[in-house]
Amino acid sequence: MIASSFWLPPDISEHGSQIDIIIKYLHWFMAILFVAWGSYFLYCLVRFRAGANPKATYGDAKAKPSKVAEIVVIVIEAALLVGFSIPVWAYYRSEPPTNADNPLTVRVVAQQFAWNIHYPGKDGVFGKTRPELVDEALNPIGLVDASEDPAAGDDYVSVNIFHAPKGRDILVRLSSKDVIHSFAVPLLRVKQDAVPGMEIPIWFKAEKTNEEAQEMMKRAFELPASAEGAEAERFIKENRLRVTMADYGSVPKGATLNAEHLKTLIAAGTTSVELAPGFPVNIQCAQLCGLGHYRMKGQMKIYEPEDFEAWYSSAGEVEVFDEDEFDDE
Amino acid sequence: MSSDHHAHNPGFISKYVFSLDHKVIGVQYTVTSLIFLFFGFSLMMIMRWQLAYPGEAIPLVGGWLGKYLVDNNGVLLPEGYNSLGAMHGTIMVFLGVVPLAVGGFGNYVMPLQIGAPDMAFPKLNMASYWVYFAGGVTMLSSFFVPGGAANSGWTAYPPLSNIANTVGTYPFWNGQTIWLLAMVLLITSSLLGSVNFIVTIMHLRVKGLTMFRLPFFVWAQFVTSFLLLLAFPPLEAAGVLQLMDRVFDTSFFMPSGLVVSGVVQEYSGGGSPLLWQHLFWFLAHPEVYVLILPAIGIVGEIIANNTRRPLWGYKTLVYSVIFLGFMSFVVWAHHMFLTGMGTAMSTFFQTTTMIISIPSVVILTALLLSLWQASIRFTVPMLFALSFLPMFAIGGLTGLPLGLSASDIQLHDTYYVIGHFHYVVAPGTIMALLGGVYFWYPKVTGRKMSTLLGHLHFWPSFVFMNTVFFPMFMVGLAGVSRRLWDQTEYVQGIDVQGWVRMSSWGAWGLGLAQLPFIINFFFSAFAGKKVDANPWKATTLEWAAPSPPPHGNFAEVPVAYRGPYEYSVPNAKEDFHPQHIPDSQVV
Amino acid sequence: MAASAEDVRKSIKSYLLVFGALAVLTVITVAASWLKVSVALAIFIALVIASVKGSLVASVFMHLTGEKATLYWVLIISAFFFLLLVLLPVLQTWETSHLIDQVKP
Amino acid sequence: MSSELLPHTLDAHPVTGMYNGKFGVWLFLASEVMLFGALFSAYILLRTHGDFPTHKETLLNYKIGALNTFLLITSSVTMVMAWASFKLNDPGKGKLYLWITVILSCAFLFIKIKFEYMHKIHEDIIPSTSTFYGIYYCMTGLHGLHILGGVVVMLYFLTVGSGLWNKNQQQFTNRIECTGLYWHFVDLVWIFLFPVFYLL
Ligand code: HEA
Ligand code: HEA
Ligand code: CUA
Ligand SMILES: [Cu+2]
Repeated sequence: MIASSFWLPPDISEHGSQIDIIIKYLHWFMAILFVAWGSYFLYCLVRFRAGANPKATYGDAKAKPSKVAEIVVIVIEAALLVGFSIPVWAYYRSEPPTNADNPLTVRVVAQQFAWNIHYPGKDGVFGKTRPELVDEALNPIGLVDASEDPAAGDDYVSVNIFHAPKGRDILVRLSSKDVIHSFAVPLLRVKQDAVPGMEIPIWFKAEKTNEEAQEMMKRAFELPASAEGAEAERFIKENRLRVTMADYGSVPKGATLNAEHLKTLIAAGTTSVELAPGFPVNIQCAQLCGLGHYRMKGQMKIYEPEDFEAWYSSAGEVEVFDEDEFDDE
Repeated sequence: MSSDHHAHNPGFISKYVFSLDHKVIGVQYTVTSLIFLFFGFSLMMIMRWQLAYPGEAIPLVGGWLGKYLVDNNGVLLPEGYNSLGAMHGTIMVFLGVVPLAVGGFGNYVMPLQIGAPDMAFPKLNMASYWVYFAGGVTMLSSFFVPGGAANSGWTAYPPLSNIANTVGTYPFWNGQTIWLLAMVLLITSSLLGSVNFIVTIMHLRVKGLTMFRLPFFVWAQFVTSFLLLLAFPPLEAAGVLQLMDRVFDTSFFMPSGLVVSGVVQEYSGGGSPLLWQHLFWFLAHPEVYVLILPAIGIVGEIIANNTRRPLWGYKTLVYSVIFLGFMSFVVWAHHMFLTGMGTAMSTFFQTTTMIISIPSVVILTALLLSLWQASIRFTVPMLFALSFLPMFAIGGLTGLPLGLSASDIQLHDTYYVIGHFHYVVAPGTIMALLGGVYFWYPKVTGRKMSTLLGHLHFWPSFVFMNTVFFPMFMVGLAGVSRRLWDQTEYVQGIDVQGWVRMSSWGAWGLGLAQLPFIINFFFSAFAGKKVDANPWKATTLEWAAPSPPPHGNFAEVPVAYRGPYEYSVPNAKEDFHPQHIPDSQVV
Repeated sequence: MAASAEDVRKSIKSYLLVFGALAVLTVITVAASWLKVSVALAIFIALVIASVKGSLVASVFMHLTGEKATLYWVLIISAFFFLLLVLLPVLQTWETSHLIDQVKP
Repeated sequence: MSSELLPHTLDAHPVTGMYNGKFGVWLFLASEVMLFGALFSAYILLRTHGDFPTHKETLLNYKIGALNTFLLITSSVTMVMAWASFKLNDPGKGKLYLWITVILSCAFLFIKIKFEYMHKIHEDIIPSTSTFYGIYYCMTGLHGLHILGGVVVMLYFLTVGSGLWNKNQQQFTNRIECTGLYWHFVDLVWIFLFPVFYLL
């Protein structure tokens, strides 16, 4: 992936740059310290090896440089703490978007091993839920019937795919049905444990749509020499989550390469293609939650605001997302 | 005082099996824990195969790992991966490093260094070894019960750990319950040990050995014992609560209304999952300093001895270690920033976390300054001790971005965390402990380990340690979560697959690099070069005893005349002044 | 405490006094729990009485008053960590469960 | 036995003012503070956390609790008296007091089990009934185990271990003192358990 820097994934959120700044400054600071300390260390090893310095000196070495170094460390740590980390956290944890910001409010209910995204529908009110009503296939969050709670009537639940508008505050009420999970979206610099028995709020704002994120992440890939054989198979396997970012004649933009595609491309003399992740903004589960922890994966689909509205007003009942079919969308 | 006990000849059993002699117990601890370390490492070598080549059959051993770990084709199962991971963490920490650092080195070296004939409570000492042993056997037995070993991570977070591993109707006969029982045993063993250590250090020092004349290693053990004494009981309490949850269906950690796999759970509810995390980390943060302090102590001893000059700022070191020990009790929730902390709590815990990094910086600086104007002998133990310094620096420094709650948002539970703590525990602690083995081996056996094999062990280990763990920082920054059976489910995971393979190859290389050590360890016991009582020309009291020390340790009770590291004193006959030799004989 | 026979004889009297005090305080705790006061106050009263009883046991029966500084330090440190262990988890859980109050339903 | 030759087995260390065994017991008690401390922490957290019934809604009988409290504080006095008697070189009286302590603690356990646990279990009130009962059974059970341990140790000194008195009076008295320290601590824990579970 194109590392924006320090191997971090690209940042598409509003607040993410503040987190990245801490990571970057801190790593530079760490690198400088390490190099400075390390050089002193190596110098000592060479200069004071027994061969070069057969007799050690009993007295204490001068303490001043170490005092200075320690004070520098203290000052920089304090600056990062007070100047960056605490304010970011304070903003991120205690200044939720207000009604005036018109945030999109959703509930995210984690379970083994899926993400249920509960939208309140047009009325903006979440219907009630009850554990007894849970049906893994039809009603994963146990939403009550519209006859019991009218607010539930237009609610909409999407499994593993989180539709969201760009440029608008998104307020997530995060909870879990069974064990502890952790809602992590690396590109949005968001991570929060979903603790059963509690609802925890988080909020963020995406500044790029999926397409724009793909633009940021696209990269040229060398095609294998032949469309058959182990190398080609590996190529397809390793790129099964990526799509083409341009029209390559027989292979349209947005396609996932298969053996057939590879054959036509290689026959046409193409040597490299631009690919980007099909779903660039994925939701990972960051807390061990059982044997399916590794595949508890969701995707965000970030639209332009008007596209989001269009989608939202047409949304149906329960949508279950299967990644293997995403290129049909 | 000590020459007259055991007039009769004790039998084999009471001499080597149920021995009351701290030296025998120390050796028992050392050998047992080294075997556990190797075992814990082997689990990880298996896991690293699945990470490097996801979904491919494990070569060599895949066939006989059993149905709880691998499928019919010998491919590691996701739950098998989780079991191995949980057991790796548990075994390395509780059955490997702590027993080696405290039970092994502490037991063997500390009483000698203070000139004591034995530990204050020899029977308690023996009991603590056997309780540890029982805990270890219990822990290992869980691989064979239905459903396999515990698979909820070494942190065993409920509700997962409450519902995991429940197979059939046996309340006790399953991995997680056995894990808890074993933990209760291991904690009890550590408690017995720590009481013994503190009383021994306070009461059994020989004449003249004031607190500020104690070798640095003894101080490290002293502070470590307090950590064990006060931090372990809360986990014992938590373990009992979780046992009740699992066996008696209470719901201390279970909130109301959980739905697992579509089934509404029946229990009274009202519990708190976060309660476990608090009790666990109240132990586990001090615990990580239990892993590092004895190692720092060993490094201090080796460095003083091989630089031929006093440790720089001995008192500063001591105060830093005490402060570190104290502070380690007030930072625990930095492991819980993302469980939903508000601003107040997160500010408190990130501030204490930044404060606790200061004494570490001071300690490392002092050790570094000890090299200045020294006369450095590059012996094998010294190589290990020296490598500890930059490795601990990398591990410690990468703790800082984790300690700031804002940057922890991105890094929490990624491979960055794995990289951080392995740099402290593996290239850090493990290397220091191995250095300690080379350093005190002549005391234990009367023979030196082979230097050639030592070099063959050190250099590849040093290189491979970094090959294994450095790539983890990149993998983590790229956003790959830890504890993933197959990280190539995610496109970021595929992108870093090269780094991941490099780690794996490094791990297997590291495994191979241990062969010279194992050979050296066993062969030198009877084929090594015979040496006198003080082969390193060291100053502390353990070198005043014969090698190996007899029952009761000292032919004649020593008296301490000076501080521990009087090397290269001007106008002296030799470049070292042992603590027990009166001034009249050295100047 | 290396007490002489004389000291021991003297302290027997204090043991009996403390015994009486403990019995009386137990009665008082039970009685106090029937007072019509707020929950917080009731908890406070009960804990104060329990602490008084506890200190009596520790200082007289366990001879804590006759001990030296080392032991005090050990106990002070454990008491401090004990307080942290009791307070911080409660505060944190409380804070976390109220985060959601910041946002409107 | 080599431990007899270790320094400060009998005499107090000048700095700590304690002999080895006593210092060891005190350290052990410090760790016990953290053990029960963690459980008290759990109790408070669970109680402040939500659906946690209080004593008013439960069926714990404070009269039995008070009686048991009384038994325990009495046993504490007899324990310290036992030590004082040994110290004053009166092993007959010492043993008598020790026996009384044992009987009082057995009475405590008997009442606890027969009239509380059994009674509750009969009414189908078991640990899983509610978090309150869970932590009640857990903490009082652990405390009960501590009592049991104390009884076993005392019985040991009254029977098999009593020979030590003839060999080394001081060491025997020291061991009684250590047992006493432990015993008072167990009593002290109960002093807190009683109001917490029965009255609040
Ligand atoms: C021995 C073990 C050990 C040690 C010593 C440390 C030391 C530190 N640790 Fe680490 N930590 C662990 C073991 C350890 N840790 C483990 C096992 C986990 C994960 C558990 C799990 O989740 O499974 C963890 C996780 C962990 C987290 C939680 C991360 C997360 O889950 O999101 C945090 C956060 O604050 C943290 C912080 C720190 C800090 C600030 C230090 C500080 O004490 C470090 C201070 C040291 C320095 C600052 C170095 C200074 C030196 C120099 C500057 C000199 C350079 C010299 C030369 C070049 C010669 N650690
Ligand atoms: C003290 C602690 C410790 C130590 C030393 C190690 C050592 C190692 N660890 Fe471990 N690890 C943990 C504690 C430790 N680990 C913990 C707590 C976790 C988290 C678990 C969880 O998620 O729940 C973890 C997780 C963990 C993971 C992440 C798994 C995941 O998240 O999915 C990985 C991945 O590579 C890993 C690798 C390694 C490797 C390659 C070593 C190597 O460095 C090993 C080096 C070992 C040796 C070199 C052995 C030396 C001994 C001998 C040579 C014996 C000789 C014998 C005789 C002479 C008799 N570890
Ligand atoms: Cu859900 Cu991991
Ligand atoms: Cu920590």
